[in-house]
Amino acid sequence: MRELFPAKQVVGFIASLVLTVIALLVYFIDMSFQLGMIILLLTAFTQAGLQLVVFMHAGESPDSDSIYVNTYYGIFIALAIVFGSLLAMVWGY
Amino acid sequence: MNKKWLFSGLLLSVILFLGGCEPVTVLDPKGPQAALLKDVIMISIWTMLFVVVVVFVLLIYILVKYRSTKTASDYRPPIIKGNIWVEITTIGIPVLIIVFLSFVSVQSTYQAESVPEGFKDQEPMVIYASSSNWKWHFSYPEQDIETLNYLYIPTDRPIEFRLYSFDAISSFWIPQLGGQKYAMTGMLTKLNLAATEEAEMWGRNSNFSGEGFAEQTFNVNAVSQGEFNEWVEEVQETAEPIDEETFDELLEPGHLGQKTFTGTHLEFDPAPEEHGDHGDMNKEEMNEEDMEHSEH
Amino acid sequence: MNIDHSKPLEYSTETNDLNIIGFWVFIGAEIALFATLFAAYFILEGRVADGPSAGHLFVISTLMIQTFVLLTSSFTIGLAVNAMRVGRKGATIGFLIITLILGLGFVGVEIYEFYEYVHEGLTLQTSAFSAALFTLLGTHGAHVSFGLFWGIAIIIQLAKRGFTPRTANKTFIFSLYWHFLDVVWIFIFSFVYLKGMM
Amino acid sequence: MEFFKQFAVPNPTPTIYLSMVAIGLTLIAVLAGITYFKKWGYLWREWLTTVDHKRIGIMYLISALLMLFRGGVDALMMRAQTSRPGNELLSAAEYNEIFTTHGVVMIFFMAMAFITALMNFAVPLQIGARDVAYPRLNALSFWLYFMGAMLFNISFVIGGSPSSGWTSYFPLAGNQLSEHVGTNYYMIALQIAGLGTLITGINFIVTIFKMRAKGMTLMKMPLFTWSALITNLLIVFAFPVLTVALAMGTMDRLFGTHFFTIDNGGMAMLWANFFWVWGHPEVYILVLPAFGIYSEVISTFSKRNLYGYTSMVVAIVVISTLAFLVWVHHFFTMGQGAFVNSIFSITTMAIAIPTGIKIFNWLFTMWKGKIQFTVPMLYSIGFIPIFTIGGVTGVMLGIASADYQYHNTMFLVAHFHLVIIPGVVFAMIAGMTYWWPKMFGFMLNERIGRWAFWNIAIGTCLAFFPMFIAGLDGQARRMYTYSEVAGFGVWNLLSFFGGLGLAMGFILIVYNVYYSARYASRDIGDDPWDARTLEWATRTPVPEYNFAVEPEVNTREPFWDSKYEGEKLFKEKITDIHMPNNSGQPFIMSSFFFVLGFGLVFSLWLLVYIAAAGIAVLLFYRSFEKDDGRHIHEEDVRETEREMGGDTR
Repeated sequence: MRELFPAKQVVGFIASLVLTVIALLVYFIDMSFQLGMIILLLTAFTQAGLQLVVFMHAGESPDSDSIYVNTYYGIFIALAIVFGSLLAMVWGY
Repeated sequence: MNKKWLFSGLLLSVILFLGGCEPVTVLDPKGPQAALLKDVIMISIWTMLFVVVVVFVLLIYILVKYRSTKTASDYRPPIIKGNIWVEITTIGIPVLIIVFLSFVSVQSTYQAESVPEGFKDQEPMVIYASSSNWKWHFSYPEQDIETLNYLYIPTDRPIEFRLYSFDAISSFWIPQLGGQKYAMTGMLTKLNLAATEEAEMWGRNSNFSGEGFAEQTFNVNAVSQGEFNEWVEEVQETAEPIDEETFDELLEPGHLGQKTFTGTHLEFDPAPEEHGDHGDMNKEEMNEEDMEHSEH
Repeated sequence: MNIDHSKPLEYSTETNDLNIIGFWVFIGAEIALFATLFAAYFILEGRVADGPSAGHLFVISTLMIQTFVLLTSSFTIGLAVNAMRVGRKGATIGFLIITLILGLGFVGVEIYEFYEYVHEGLTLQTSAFSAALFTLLGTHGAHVSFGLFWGIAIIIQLAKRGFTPRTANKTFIFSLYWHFLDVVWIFIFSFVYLKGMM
Repeated sequence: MEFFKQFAVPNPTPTIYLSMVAIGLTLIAVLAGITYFKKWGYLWREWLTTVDHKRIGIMYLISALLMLFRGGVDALMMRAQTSRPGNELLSAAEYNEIFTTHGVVMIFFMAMAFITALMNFAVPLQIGARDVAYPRLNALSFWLYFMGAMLFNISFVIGGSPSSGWTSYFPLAGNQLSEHVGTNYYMIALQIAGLGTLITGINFIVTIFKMRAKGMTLMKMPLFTWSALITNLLIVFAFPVLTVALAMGTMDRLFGTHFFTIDNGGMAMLWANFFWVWGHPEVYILVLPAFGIYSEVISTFSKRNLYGYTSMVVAIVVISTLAFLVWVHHFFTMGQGAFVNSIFSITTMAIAIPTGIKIFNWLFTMWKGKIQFTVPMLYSIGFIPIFTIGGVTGVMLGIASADYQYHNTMFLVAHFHLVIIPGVVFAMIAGMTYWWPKMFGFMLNERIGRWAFWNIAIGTCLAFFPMFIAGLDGQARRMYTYSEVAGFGVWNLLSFFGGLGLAMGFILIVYNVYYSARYASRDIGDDPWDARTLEWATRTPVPEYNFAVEPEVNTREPFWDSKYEGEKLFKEKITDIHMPNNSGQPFIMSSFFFVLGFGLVFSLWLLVYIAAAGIAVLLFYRSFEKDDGRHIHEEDVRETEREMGGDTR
C-alpha cells in the first residue's frame, strides 16, 4: 500500500489544500482589495509551481531544459498578453 | 545597376515631397499640431535618410569590389567570424539613433495629446464629432448648433473634439490641422486641435467603415472669431431645430449633403461616457451589490 | 523499436520522448490560449449591461466543491502515474477511474452552476461579461470533458494491452493534460471567483 | 428554393458568374483528366496519403503559388480600379471584397504556406533528419491548411466574400453591419487553417529540438533552421490568441454573444487588441524564415561563412521577444493615452536595432567574398535596399505622434508592402529557386529568372514608392475611388504600372518552371550551387529516406568542410531504415473539417453534427490504432544509392 502513496505526492496534495484554504481567506476575512490580490497572486502562482514540479515531473525528463524554457516563455507571453491588454484598454487612460 | 536606379528613384521621391512643386497635404500645416507633426516627420525622414545612405553606399561598394568576375579564379574568400569593434559600431550607432528618436517620439506624443502649444491658457471650445455610416455629425454644445458634414471653426482658439461613432469605428482626420483619432463605438475619445490660419480644408474618415467609406468626407472652414460669431448668429436665425425623429433619419446608412440645425442631438441622445465607464456599474453600485450579497 | 530499460517506461523510446516534449510545447500553446481568455474576462468583467454581475452570481459552496474535487483528481492521477512506475496495473487503472469519476463530478457541478446562472438571468447573450465568463469557464469545462473521453480510451488500452512503452506514454501525457487543467482551474478559482466575490 | 437562396452571392456581377463557370469547367477538366490518365491511384497513394515532409513541402509550395496568383489578381484589379480618379471598373462593394480577400489570401494562404513549404522541405534535411517528429500530424497540418484555404476561396462564388478588411474590425464585421456570410467564412476558414499552423509549430519545434544530427549543437545549426525554430515558437504562442479572437468573433456572429457588438457592453477595441497581439508576431513569423533564407543564400553565393553567426542568432531571439511587446502600435490612434503610446513606440523602434544588425551582418558576409549573381542571390541583394527603405519607414511609423498622420493612409500601405514583398516574397522566390534542384532534380533557367527578378524588383519600387507621397498627400487606404481634384491620380497610375511589372515577373516565373521542366539538364549532381549546409550532402532529388546514413557533424558548415577541409560526414554503415506508413486519415479528417466549416458558415447544423461526429470517430480510431511504421531494407537503400550514382558506403 505504501508504494502507492509516495510521501512527495501526499505532501504536495496537502500543500495544495493548504494553499487553497489560504486563498479562501480573502473571501471569509474582510480585507482591502490590494491585500487580497497579493494573497491570491502568491497562492495561485505557488500552486501552479507545485503542480509543475511535484505532479507534472517537469524536472525529470531528459529534455527538462527545453521544457522549462518553453514553460517560462509561455508564462512570459501570458503575462504580456494579460497585462499588456489591461494596460492598453483599461489602465492607460 | 539596380542600386543606382533604386537610389535615384528614392532621391527623386524625396526631392519631390521635400522641395517639389506644391507641398503635400500633411506637410502643409494650418495649425500648431500639424506643424508639430510636420517637424517630427521631417526629423525622422532626415535621420532615416542617413541610415539609408549608409546601407546603400556600403552595398554598392561591396557589390562592385567583390563581384566574382573581378576576383581571381583561385581566390578563396577568408573565414571571418566577427569583430567585436565592428559589432559595437553596428549596434551602438542604431541604439543612439533609436534613443534619439524615442526621445522625439515621447515628447511629441505628449504634446500632440494635449492642448496645443501657445493655447494652454485658453478655455478650449468643445465640439462633439460623431460618425454614422457614412456621415459626420458635429455638435456645438456651447453655441447650441449642429451641422452635418461640415465644420466651421474659429482660428486662434483651441478646440477639443470629442469623438464617437454610432456604428463602425471611424477615424476623424483633418490632415492640415493635426493627426487623426478614432471615433470608437460606445466610447469617447478626445482630440485637441487648433487653427492658426484662415483656410478651407478637407477632413475625412480615414478608417475603413464599409461601402460608403470613400465618400465620408467633410469640409472644414477655419475663419476668424468675428466671422465665426456671424456664422453662428446666422445659423441660429435661419436653421431648423433638430429633433429625435429628424436625427434618426440622419443616422440611416447613406450619404447626405451638408445640413445645419439649431440645438444638438446630445440633448436626446447623449454621447457615451469617458472610456472605461461604458456599460460599467459605477463603484458605489458595485459595493452595494456586494454588501447585499454578503448579507444573504 | 529501441526500448531503453534504464528509464521509466513512458520515456523508454525515442518516440516517447518526442511525444512528451511535444505535449509540453502544446501546453505552452494552451497557456497562451487561456491567458487570452483571462485577458478578455478581466477587460469585459465590468461590462454587465443590464444583467447580473460577478459579485451577484458567484456562490462559495459550489466553488469549494469544484476546487476540492479537481485538486483531488489531480492528486489521484499523480498516484496513477506512480502506480504505473511501480508496475501495478490494477492500481493504475483504479486511480484513473477515480480521477475520471471526480472529473465527471466537476463537470456535473459546473453544469449545475451554469443552470443556476441562467436561472438568475445570465445567459450567453446577456452581456459582454456573460460571454467572457461562459467562454472562459466553458473552455476549461470542455477541456475536462474531452479529458473524460480521452481517459476512457486510455483505460481501455491499458486494460487490453497492459503496460507497453506506448500505453505508458499515453497515460503519462494524459496526466500532464489533467494536471494542466488543474493549474488553469487554480487561476479561475483565484482571479475569477475569489476576486469577483471579494 | 428558399434554402438555396442563402448560397447566392450578394453582389453578383458578370465577372463573378464568368468565374463560376470557369471554376466549374476547370474542376471538371481536372477530374476528367485524372480519370482519363488513370491517375487516381497514383494521386491517392503518392500524394493525398503521403507523410513525407518533402512531398508535403511540395504540396504547400504548389498551394502557395496558386494562392499567390489568386491574391495577385485581386491586387491587379485594385490597382486598375484606382489607376484613374472616378474609375468605374469596380463598385465599392466589389472593391471592398477584393482588398479583403487580397490581404487574407496573401498573408494566410500564400505567405504562411510558402514559409511552411520551405521549412518542410529544408529543415529536416538541414539537420540531417529522416523526417519531422510527427509525420502524420505534418500531413494533417497541410490538409487542414488546404481545406481552410479552399473554404475561404469558395466564398467568392458561394455566399459572398468577406468585405471588412483583412483585419476584420468589429463592429463593422459584426452581424449588424455585415449581414452576409462573408465574415463567417473569414472566421471559420482561418480557424481551420490556423489549427493546421499551430500543429506545424509544435511539430517543428520538437523536430529541431530533438532530431538534429549527432554533433549538431544549437549553436551549430544553420541559420535557416534557427529562424525556423524561433518562427515556430512564435507560432505556438501567437496563434492561440488568434484562435480565441476568431472563436469570439464566430460566437458573436452565430450565437448572438456580445464580445465586440455595439450594444450590451460589447467592446470593439478588444478585437483590435487581440487581433494585433497575434498580428504583430505574425509579421515576424513571416519575415524570420526569410531572414534565414537570406543568410543561407548570401553566404553560399559569396563563398564565405556567415559573418557574425552569434549576433545573428541573438538578433532573431531578441526580435521574437520584442515581437510580442509592440502590438499597440497598430492602433496608436484608438484613444489610449500618451503614456501607453510612448511605451509601445519605444519597443517598436527598438526592433530596428536587431534588424539593423542583421542587415550589416549580411553586408559583411559579402565583404571580401566572391559574389556570384545567381537568381537567388539577386533577390537577396535586391532585398537589402528595398527592405531598408521599408524598414526605416517602419521606424517613422513607430513614432506615435507622427503615426497620427500616417495611420490608415497609403503611406502605411507602402511601408508594409515594402517590408513584406522583399522580406517574404523575394525570400520565398530565392529559397524556391535555391532548393528547386533538390526538390525536382533540375535547375530553373537563370536567364528567364533574371528577367523575372528585374520585373519584380522594378515593379515593386514603381508600385509602392508613389504610395508614400499619395499617403502624405492624404489618400486614405481602402478607398475604392477618389475625385480628380484630390490630386492622387498620377501616383496611383504609377502604382498600376508597377503592379503590371510585378504581374509580368510572376508570369515569367511560371514560364520558367514550364521551360526548365522541359529543357533543363537532369544531370546536375548533388551540389549544383557549391553550397555549405547538410541538405546538399544527399542525393538529388532526395530519396524518401533523406540520408542513407545519418550524418555526424563537428562544425557549423559541415558540408563545406567535408568538401574542402576533409571532414567526414557519414561514418556509419547503411542499415535498415525505419519509416512511417502513409495514411489517408489526415486527408479524411480535414475533409470533415471542411464540411464542418461549411456547415458553420451557413448554420446548417445537421452538417455540423455529422462532420463533428466524423472527426470524433477518427480521433478514437487513431487512439486505438497500432502502427509501427515500416522498414526500408538495407539492400533497397544500397540499390537506390547506386542508381543515383553515388558510392554506397
